[in-house]
Amino acid sequence: MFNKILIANRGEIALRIIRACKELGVPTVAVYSEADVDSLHVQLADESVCIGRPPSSDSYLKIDRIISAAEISDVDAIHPGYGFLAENAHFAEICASCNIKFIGPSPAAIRLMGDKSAAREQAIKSGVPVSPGSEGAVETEHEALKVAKQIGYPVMIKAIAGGGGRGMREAHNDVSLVQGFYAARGEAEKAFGNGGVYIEKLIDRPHHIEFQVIGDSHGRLAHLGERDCSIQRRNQKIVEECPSPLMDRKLRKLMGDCSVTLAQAVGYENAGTMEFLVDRHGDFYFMEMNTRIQVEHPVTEEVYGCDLVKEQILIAGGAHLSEHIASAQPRSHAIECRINAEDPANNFQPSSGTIDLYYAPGGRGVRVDSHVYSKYTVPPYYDSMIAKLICVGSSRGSAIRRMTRALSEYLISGIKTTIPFQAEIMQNPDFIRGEFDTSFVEKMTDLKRLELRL
Amino acid sequence: MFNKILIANRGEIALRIIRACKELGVPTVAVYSEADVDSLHVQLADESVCIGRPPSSDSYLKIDRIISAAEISDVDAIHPGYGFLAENAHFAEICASCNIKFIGPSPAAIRLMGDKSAAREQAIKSGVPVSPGSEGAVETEHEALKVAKQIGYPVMIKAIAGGGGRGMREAHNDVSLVQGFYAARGEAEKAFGNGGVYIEKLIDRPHHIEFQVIGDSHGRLAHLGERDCSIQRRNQKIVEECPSPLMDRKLRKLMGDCSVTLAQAVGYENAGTMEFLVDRHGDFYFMEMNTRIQVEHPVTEEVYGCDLVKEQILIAGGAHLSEHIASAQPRSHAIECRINAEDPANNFQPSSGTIDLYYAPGGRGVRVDSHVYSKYTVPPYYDSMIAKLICVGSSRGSAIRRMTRALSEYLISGIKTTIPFQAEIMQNPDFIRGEFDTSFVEKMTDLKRLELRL
Amino acid sequence: MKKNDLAVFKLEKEGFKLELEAHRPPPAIASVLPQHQAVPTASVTGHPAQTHSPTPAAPIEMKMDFKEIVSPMVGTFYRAPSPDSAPYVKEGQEIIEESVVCIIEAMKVMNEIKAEVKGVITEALVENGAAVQFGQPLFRVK
Amino acid sequence: MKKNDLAVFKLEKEGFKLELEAHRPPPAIASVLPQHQAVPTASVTGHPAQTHSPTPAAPIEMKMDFKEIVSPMVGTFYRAPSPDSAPYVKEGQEIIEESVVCIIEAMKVMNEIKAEVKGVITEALVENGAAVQFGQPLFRVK
Repeated sequence: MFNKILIANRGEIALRIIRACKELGVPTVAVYSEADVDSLHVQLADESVCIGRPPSSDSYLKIDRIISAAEISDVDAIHPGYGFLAENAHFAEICASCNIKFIGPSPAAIRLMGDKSAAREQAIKSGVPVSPGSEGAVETEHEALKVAKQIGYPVMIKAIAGGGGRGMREAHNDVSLVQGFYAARGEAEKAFGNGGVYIEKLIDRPHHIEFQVIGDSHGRLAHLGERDCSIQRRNQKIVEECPSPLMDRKLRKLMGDCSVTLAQAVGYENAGTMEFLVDRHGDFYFMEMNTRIQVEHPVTEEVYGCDLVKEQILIAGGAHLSEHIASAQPRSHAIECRINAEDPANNFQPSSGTIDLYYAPGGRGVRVDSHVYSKYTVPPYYDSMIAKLICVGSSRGSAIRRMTRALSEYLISGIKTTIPFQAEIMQNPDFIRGEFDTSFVEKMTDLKRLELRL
Repeated sequence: MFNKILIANRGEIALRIIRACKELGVPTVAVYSEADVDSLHVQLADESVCIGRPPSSDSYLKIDRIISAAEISDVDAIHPGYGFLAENAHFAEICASCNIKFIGPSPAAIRLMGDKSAAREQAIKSGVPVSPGSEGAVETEHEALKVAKQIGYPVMIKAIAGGGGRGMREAHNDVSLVQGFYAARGEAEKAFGNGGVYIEKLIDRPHHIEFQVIGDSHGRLAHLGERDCSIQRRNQKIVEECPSPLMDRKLRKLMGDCSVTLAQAVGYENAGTMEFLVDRHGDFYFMEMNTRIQVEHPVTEEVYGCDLVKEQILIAGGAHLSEHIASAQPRSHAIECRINAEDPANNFQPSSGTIDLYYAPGGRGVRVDSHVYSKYTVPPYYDSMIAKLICVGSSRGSAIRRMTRALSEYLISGIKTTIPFQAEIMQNPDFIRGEFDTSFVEKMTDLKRLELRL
Repeated sequence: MKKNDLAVFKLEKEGFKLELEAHRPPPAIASVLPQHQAVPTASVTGHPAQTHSPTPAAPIEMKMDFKEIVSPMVGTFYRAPSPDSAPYVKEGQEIIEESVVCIIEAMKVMNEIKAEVKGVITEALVENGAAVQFGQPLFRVK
Repeated sequence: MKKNDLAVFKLEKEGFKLELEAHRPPPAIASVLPQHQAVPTASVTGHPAQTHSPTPAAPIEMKMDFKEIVSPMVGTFYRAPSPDSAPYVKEGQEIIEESVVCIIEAMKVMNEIKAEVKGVITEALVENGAAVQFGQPLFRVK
């Protein structure tokens, strides 16, 4: 095992990793920007190193500073969390060249699966269904029109280097295709420094379903079922659950086998996620792979009774995949709400500032992963997520009722949060019946706007 | 099901019951003393009624006021929690006569099992082993000496109406027997209004192990394994766990069957607990039954994957015992620490006052049941317990490591708590090895005192 | 100190008007409650079991220029011995400590409540037939 | 405001001496930490990766009657270009903005650090060979 681990991240995931390390008995080093000096990850780590000014480009994205911090604090491993440098193959390579274990997949696997069109080709090669679309990048307007004609409207234009919903456009006809082509390219260029886009068939009202895979360095690889992340607002997940109400044992096995096959084909090690769209007929299409731990990993942990972050660390240290993970079965239902510092009454504008009073819900079946506390100041520089609330129940209904109860207890005053919005989702009859798709949030807000107007 | 439930209690258990009711969709009525006006149970219940001045004898023990509160708020059931009126057969009878369902066993069962010597006789009749001792109450010093001679020293003198460690004395010879006899009588008279005592053989360095039973009104009764509550300070439990490190499957079956047989013999309905002493040879002796939900019920809930308080309410409403409870198996390890507002550095003196900053631990496998928050004032009138921290792991070792981690994160400033003491227990090599008995805490503190002196 | 915190919490909440009348203790529902929850409101009449602050005794009363007769129990408040009788006391009436001012029914028992103070009734604070809790003000006396 | 909270938290802790020197920003480890935990102490020298507050910029500096040269990177601090060379700067030495005052080694690269301020070196704050983090004061300048 490792002697000391540096956590190249902030917020709740930094805390999550520190907790796993503490339970494994491994000392930790936190890195932080000047804006995060009061953050819990700094306070709970054994050591901490300031690496720069508040903007993440001056701190959490500064590879040289993070490596220097690792060197002066003499760590032998780095956990990248999610976001920031987690899917940066170059960073993983530098870690390796400095003899520091990057807790995650190999640089080659990150690079291959991080290129969406290469990942898609790999899926086709492995016999995993993908939605009809362009073969690789679409370079010109003319080519885009040709592809769209071939696969038929509606289509989706997507950034090759994309993620987090940026660099994506829907097109329902030639006019919106041309517009979307240029818009997506521009956005992708700005966001990822790579303007390449590809085109895919748009699946009508699908579920966004992802499979958790995890593999060790000895060639053993398993999946831990699916998460349903269809409840999204502008392509940002806000409620996730496990298992998916759409899923049955047969489909789970089929999709799980596909996920394992594809991961094995690229020699995948450590935790990763295969994202699919699934339509109402149970037809599924591979979308992309995330080569890191996901924000929503806790729902899988609760339902499959495992600790994915500890497993990541153990596997990176050379351990064999835990037997209980290789044979885990879903045994309850879990829902996660991402509590964001945003004002749902005001178009979800970010709401940074100081939290006056913080009271987190507790009791049976309630888990809170958060880095905030009473009097904590939410800095304006980073992601707006301030907490994850996870509720577990013996059935989906009981998990929803527990989430409703927990949200009703959750007090965060001084800033606005998405809690009221998520409380509303928990009471939505379609959500309760499990009848939803990726357009759910849009429909719900449209309906509300309509009601207000009447 | 019930239309509205009144919770005749305060603190964390009142909150626990409100949470269960919310998840079942049943409105709640809180009752409170003037000292508890800011308490979370008052704030989270749908309605609340002030029933008297701070001392519990003027409020939470006032049967007439609680019944009046139930009548004016039109509830059809009362949950008594633990302590206060939870094991008061008279209260249960009055509830029945007012057509309010008492969520617990029948008055007859409370009365029978609440009389320790009657419960003991019942156990003998049902073929459940009891430790050698007096047949019923010991009325005179002379009789006490005779019984002690018969069963042999050391012996324990215990209040018939006892509980919570009051009215108990050890005796190792005739002199300490006579002293203890009068001391126990006096204490019992003062604490319970009943000076009756009985004498039992003192089991040398036993584990305190209790079995959770639960039965419905249709005659179905099951047990949910054991809890090990050997870590006690002056007969007050401070750390509990499930399963017990002493237990194997065979002994669990044997003791579980005894528990179910005894409960069935008295027609027991709802949740209850059979307390045993178990020596190192696996010989066990029935001690007493608690006819209510226990403080430490969460460790059973976590390990057996159930919700005992919801089950209590459903059963009281006439439901059949849930199938998943009847067939539940232990599938993890859970430890609970009772966080008390006491100063461990100062002989565990109660430490009431205002909490400045409250930060509860979170993350995977951590459950917090507490009614306090930043700026909450702990009133001096009641029990000093302010929170229960429950940690779950796949093994005993992982639960201990998680508890260590969670205790290290737990911040309660402004008052003293038992957290440092429990953190020390988690690091004690004997505790970690599972080698302890009811004398553990005494030995640990003696050793510490010795070390300080050297 | 505790009361200050209460006030601070209350300011957090939207849609909640904190009407701190100078002569009346603040409503009891304290307020670690999230803003998006239905905010319970204290109403003296109306729905029975809504919460009221029991008069938080000395500190408040000392500031008052009047006295209050508070309920010594939980139950149903009646101003008269029977539906067609006259009320025990009316506004403007002089009372002494022993004057019976109302009945509170608790567990089917009619309890005559004595004034315990001397003066003139200036206001009845509870409607006939309403539920009252321990410590709830019933009459104002000058 | 934030700094006030920090100070309040610190007072909660036992065995922790809050040495707020007027001329030095407070140590960074804030302090929602439980009292029973080992309290991390900030030490300028000694163990490499102990935390120091990065100079919290303007508000503090404005009150100072001196200037500081702070580290623009994370790495190992050297006062001289090689083990047997003389240090770049000594106490009492005059410097201008372009004066090289030390080297910080980061990722095997030796980075010459310039003063960026003008004045006289009054104190070196970091031992030769010690680890420094971003924003850590290296020299005091008058």
